Amino acid sequence: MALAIKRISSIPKQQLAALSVPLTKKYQIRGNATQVSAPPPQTKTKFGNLSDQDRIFTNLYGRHDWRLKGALKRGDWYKTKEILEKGVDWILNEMKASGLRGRGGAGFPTGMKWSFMNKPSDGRPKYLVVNADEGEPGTCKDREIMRHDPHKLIEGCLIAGRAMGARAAYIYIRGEFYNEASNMQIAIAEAYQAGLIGKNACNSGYDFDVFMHRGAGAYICGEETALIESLEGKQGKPRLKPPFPADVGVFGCPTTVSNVETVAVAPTICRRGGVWFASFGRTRNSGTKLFNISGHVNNPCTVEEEMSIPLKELIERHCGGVRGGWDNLLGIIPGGSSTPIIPKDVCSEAIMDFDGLVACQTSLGTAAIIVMDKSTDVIKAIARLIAFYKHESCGQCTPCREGVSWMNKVMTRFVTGNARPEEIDMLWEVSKQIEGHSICALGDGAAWPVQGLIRHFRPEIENRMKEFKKREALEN
Amino acid sequence: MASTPAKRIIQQVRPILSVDRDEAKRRVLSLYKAWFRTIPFILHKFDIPKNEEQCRAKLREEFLKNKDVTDVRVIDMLVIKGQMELKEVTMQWKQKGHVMNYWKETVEPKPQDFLSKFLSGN
Amino acid sequence: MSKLIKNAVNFFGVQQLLRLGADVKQNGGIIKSIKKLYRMDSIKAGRLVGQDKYGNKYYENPHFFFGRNRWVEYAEYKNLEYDATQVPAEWFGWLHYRTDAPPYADIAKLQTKKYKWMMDHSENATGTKDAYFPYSTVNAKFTAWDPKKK
Amino acid sequence: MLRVPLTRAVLAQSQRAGVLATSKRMQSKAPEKVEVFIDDQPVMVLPGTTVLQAAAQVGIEIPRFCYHERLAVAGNCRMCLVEVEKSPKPVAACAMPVMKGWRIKTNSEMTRRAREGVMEFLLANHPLDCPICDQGGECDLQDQAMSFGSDRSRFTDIDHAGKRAVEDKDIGPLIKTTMTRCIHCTRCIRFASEVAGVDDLGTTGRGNDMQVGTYVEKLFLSEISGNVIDLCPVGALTNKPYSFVARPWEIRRIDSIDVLDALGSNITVNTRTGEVLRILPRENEDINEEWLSDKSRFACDGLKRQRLITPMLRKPDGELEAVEWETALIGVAQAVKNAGSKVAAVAGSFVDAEQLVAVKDLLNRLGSELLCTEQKFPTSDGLSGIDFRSNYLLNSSIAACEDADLVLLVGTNPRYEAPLLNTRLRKGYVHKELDVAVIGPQIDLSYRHEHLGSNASIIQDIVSGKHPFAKRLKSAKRPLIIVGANALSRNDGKAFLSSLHSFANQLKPENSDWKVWNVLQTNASQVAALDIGYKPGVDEVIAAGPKVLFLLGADNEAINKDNIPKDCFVVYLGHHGDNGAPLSHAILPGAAYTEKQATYVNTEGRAQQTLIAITPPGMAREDWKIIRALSEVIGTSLPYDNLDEIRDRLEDIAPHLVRYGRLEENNFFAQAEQLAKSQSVAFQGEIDVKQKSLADFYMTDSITRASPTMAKCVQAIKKGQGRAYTY
Repeated sequence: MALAIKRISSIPKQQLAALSVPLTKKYQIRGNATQVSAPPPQTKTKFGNLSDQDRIFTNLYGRHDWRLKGALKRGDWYKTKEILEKGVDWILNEMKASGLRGRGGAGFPTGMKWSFMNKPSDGRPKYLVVNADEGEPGTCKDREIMRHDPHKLIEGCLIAGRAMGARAAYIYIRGEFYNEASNMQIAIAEAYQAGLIGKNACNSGYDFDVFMHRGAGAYICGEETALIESLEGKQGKPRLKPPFPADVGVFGCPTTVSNVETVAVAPTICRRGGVWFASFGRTRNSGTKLFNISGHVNNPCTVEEEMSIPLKELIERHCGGVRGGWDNLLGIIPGGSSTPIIPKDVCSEAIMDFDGLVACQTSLGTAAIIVMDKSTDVIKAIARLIAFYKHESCGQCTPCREGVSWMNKVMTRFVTGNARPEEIDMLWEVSKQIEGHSICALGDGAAWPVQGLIRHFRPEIENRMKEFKKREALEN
Repeated sequence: MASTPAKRIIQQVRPILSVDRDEAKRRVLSLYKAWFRTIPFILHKFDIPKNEEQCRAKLREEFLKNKDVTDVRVIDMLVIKGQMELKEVTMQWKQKGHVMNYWKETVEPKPQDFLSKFLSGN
Repeated sequence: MSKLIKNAVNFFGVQQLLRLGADVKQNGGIIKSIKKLYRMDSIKAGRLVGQDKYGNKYYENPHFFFGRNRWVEYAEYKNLEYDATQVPAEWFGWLHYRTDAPPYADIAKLQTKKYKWMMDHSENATGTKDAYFPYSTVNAKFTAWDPKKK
Repeated sequence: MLRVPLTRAVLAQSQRAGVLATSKRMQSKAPEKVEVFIDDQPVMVLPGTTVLQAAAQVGIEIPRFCYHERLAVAGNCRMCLVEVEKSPKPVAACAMPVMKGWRIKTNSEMTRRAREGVMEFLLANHPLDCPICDQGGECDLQDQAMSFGSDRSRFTDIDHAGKRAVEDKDIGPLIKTTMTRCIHCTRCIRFASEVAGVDDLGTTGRGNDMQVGTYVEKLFLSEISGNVIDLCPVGALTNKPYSFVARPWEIRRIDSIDVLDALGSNITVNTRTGEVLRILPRENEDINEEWLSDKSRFACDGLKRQRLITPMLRKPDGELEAVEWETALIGVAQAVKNAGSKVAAVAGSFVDAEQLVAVKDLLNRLGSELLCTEQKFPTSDGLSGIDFRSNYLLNSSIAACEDADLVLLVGTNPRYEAPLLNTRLRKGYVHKELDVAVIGPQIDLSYRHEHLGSNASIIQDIVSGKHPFAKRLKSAKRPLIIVGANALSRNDGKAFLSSLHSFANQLKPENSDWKVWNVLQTNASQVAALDIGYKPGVDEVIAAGPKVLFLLGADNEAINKDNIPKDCFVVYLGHHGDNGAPLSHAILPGAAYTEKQATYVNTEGRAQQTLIAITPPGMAREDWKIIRALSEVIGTSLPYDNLDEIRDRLEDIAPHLVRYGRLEENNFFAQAEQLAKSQSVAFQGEIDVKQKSLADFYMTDSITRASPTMAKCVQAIKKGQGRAYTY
């Protein structure tokens, strides 16, 4: 679930400081602070149109057998033992070379994150936790992996687990994903029976267990610390950081929480090499990515594409274009419900990668693209998202608990126009008071859609208020 | 040697009003007479439940309280105070209750020994 | 000449004397006048406007200036124990110039319905044994131990 | 029961480091300090110190709601957000450990905006009912809204959707809830689960519908539940008996000492117009930290009921009749003169040292030595059991109890006999490596402990080394043996004292200053009485058949109408008409502990004094003055007329009695053991404790028996016992 929720706040401060990448002023771009540094010269200029042999998820649409047999046919579990035997450093190097950034939304370099775990043990076991609580509205990539390619994930768990010296992996799967959970469970059982995981996994001499845990259906449990709490059997409420999960995580042991997609691509990267992976997309935004396009397109779909593909091209090529043509487009939410909406003119220029969308004052998030054409009541759409966040706020910390429900009250009135124009500015300030002040990023995720709406659709809100006044005057 | 200057100070002390005892006595007597003559007016002005005899007796009593005073300066001071009181009475700066205070204090004295303090709750 | 006589009359207060005579006459003779003077320091006489059921009599004499031209003579049996609260509410208005019509002629008053819950007028009981004495409804700060209670 | 979740433990350790390092009991090598800058003031702090603590070191207080020094960090109110230079967003000062060289700005534009924003959010759903809220005037939210809030409201939705409303919860007769006012700081929840050890409180629902409550409708009955009232930063949890009684600015506050258990917790008595309205804890790191047991906090309404307010004498027809002091004193003096030297006194549990000394002096002048306390303590052939203070004190001090690593409780239930000692033990159990074993009945101590059995013969086994627990005690670094005073008052109490004390002396703690032998007293007066030279137990008095018997607030039925001689003239000196007063022929009304300046010595031997909060009601007098007045009527005046003089006399007898607040070191363990050893060891029967469950806790003495609030508590528990979910 709430992959996007992790966003910036989940980048541990200490770890951030440890980054060799210097923080530049661009860091402070309003709304979305993902680190950006001056990219090295870009040689490749055209992105997109990924060829079939470069696809990692070859059974994304479930046309083939998802079980072990089919997976083996597609090349999963091929020479896994050898990868494991190449050692921790080799795996980490490949991951670093691939330039893979976390696919859960925050976009933290995966190789770096995994290497934090690779320090001498103090006696506590280490754990890998796979965040399969995919709850961000619009996002539907992890479920496809778990439903149709579960062995990719299990193999990824093994390799990632090896890279960080983990004893076991916990897959925390969203409670509503019934079929996905059952497929996963079958796949885990198959892998155990085949000796691929468990004691002496793949005959590598390495013991590794994979457990699956079904959540009970709360968006907030996609936040990494809330997920850990939930996994421990407590209320799914985010913990304070520090201590970071890498120090004190699940059951008090060092833990890394990674997204399904991040983990699932790891075996392919190791097999085909980090350089191969890095050859896609712009520098620092490399790789292929699952894009989920929903909304007012002719052919909504989940598709694996190269990073840095222009938004327009992505929609035209894979989704048959916007309903009623590109000119009928109103706006797009490019990265799942918690990212700010961008209007049509921005969409035409937008490039689908981390840095490209930050430049548009939005964010890649989980790459869940929600397309809205001109028939959309955009205020109502955002109001609905806020209602969702209001419902899903855990209620632990003040800004999120009180602020989001306040925003919800105001947005509900904006839908009918029963408000004064000053309240738009107030709402903007309220959203700013939430952003960055809460324990986890749910507050930020709730604030950004509102900010996006006000940034780009303010005249529309004001018009509606005028109309409401007129109507009211007529009625009286 | 040390006591001589002190003695000198006592000897050289300045009189307040009277130079000698006779003069002081005269002052006392004239104050007494003044009070004595004022008594009927006091009774008229203050409407106190006393008659002239009682007031005279009280006047006498008040003067006799200090009959043993010999120091001229102290006598003078007492006379001055008596004059002040007289003026307060005649000008009616005092009220009925203040005049009645000559017969009885309104405030009871606080007990001094432990047991009476204990019994009175202090 | 007439002016002189007039001045002389004024000088000797003949008119006042005449009025005194009239007042004494109305009060029923010298003895009664003295008695009245003793009781209320005045022998004013005037037109009897009415009498209430407690025996208080209400007079008016326009010869006096406004504010003094209406008065009450309290009932005889009260002797010197009279006070202003003995005037009942219906006469109070007339006495204080709120209305010119005495109660028996006041249409508004006559039209007011009488209910049985309406209380009779009562004078101020302050200083008497009937005086109102408020009692405390506050609990005592301390409740003492009662050896008889088990 | 899980000890603190590991995450919390790790976090807490780092956060507590700053606090604990100051208490020198924690001897660890000091790590190198790091320098940080608070508003450009440099300060050196230990690594792991939080921003908030670092700021406190330079005297800058950062506003907070959820943070509390003695509870785990929650970090959820976000009021403590401060700007750290080079950080894009503000950090929560209460939870963020400082890093070297950080520049923290507690009053920058960003910090102020963050605070104002949080304040606005908190007030958005907080009712505007300050005028009818009992917290008004001492409300953190009010104060901080004044200091840090915006000067105007823009919550326009008050006209549309309104504010949140939450149903009130019934959590017992002590705590009134107004849950609409709750700001979800979770201090009460953390207190309940960490300090009180009852996981009754928690949150249900999420987001704006989150509620603090008890999950199912049940009472939050802990022996220290009242502390959540102090912890609650708003008026959500308020004092039920005190509700709508007074405003804080009308109240006079007098520092005093609690006497309802033997710990001598520091309290502040709140009075107005000569009435004790409520009692609050006062911080004392050595005794009660900042907590207070429910009995001490809520029993103050017992000080207004069943009071003795006039002297009384028994008429020939057998009825007690109110008389003047003079008559009463003469009546008593007459009886005393007729009795000659056959005069005795029995001290109850609330007697102060001044009175004890005055009575002792009076009786000694009359030629009597018959002075005793109600509660027994093993002695033989005279006073050998109480010759050395170390025999009857909690020698290791209350504060040190939390540092122990193995505690053996014998015949005591500290949870109800001394709740705040129990919180110490629990603190040690949760945060340090403290294990507890109990000899006595099965009891719930609010933390896990080993129950060794209830038969007294187990002690024999341990002492002789047969029991496996003996080995653990011997290998422990900081062992404690805590024996309940009630266990020692048994007939075989001598055996307890001699065997356990000599066993305690055999143990070899890591530090030779560590004191193993501890007695937990239950009466506030006991230690002072023994110090002054009273004999424990009433047997001797009964045997002597006194003609006049003074009961000094002796209400615990050690003296009853069956065991006093028929012709004995009983004089009751005390403040409540309870068990003692009906026996008496004369009653001399004294002052309760809020009404006198008096000395009490707590179970660890620390003398402390109460101050006069209100005057004694009616004709009641301070107790030692009654004795002094009586002595004068009898004809042998005692040589002190005022407090200073009697305190001088106290100092003559035992200097520690006037060294207020100081803890005297106790020594002579070996000699005490020698004296105790001569006694025979013979155990018999089962060990029992008087207060086993919460229902037994509330009404134990004359003040609490007179308190309506305490009676309500007992009723509430009895009512709740029939339900499916009991306590």
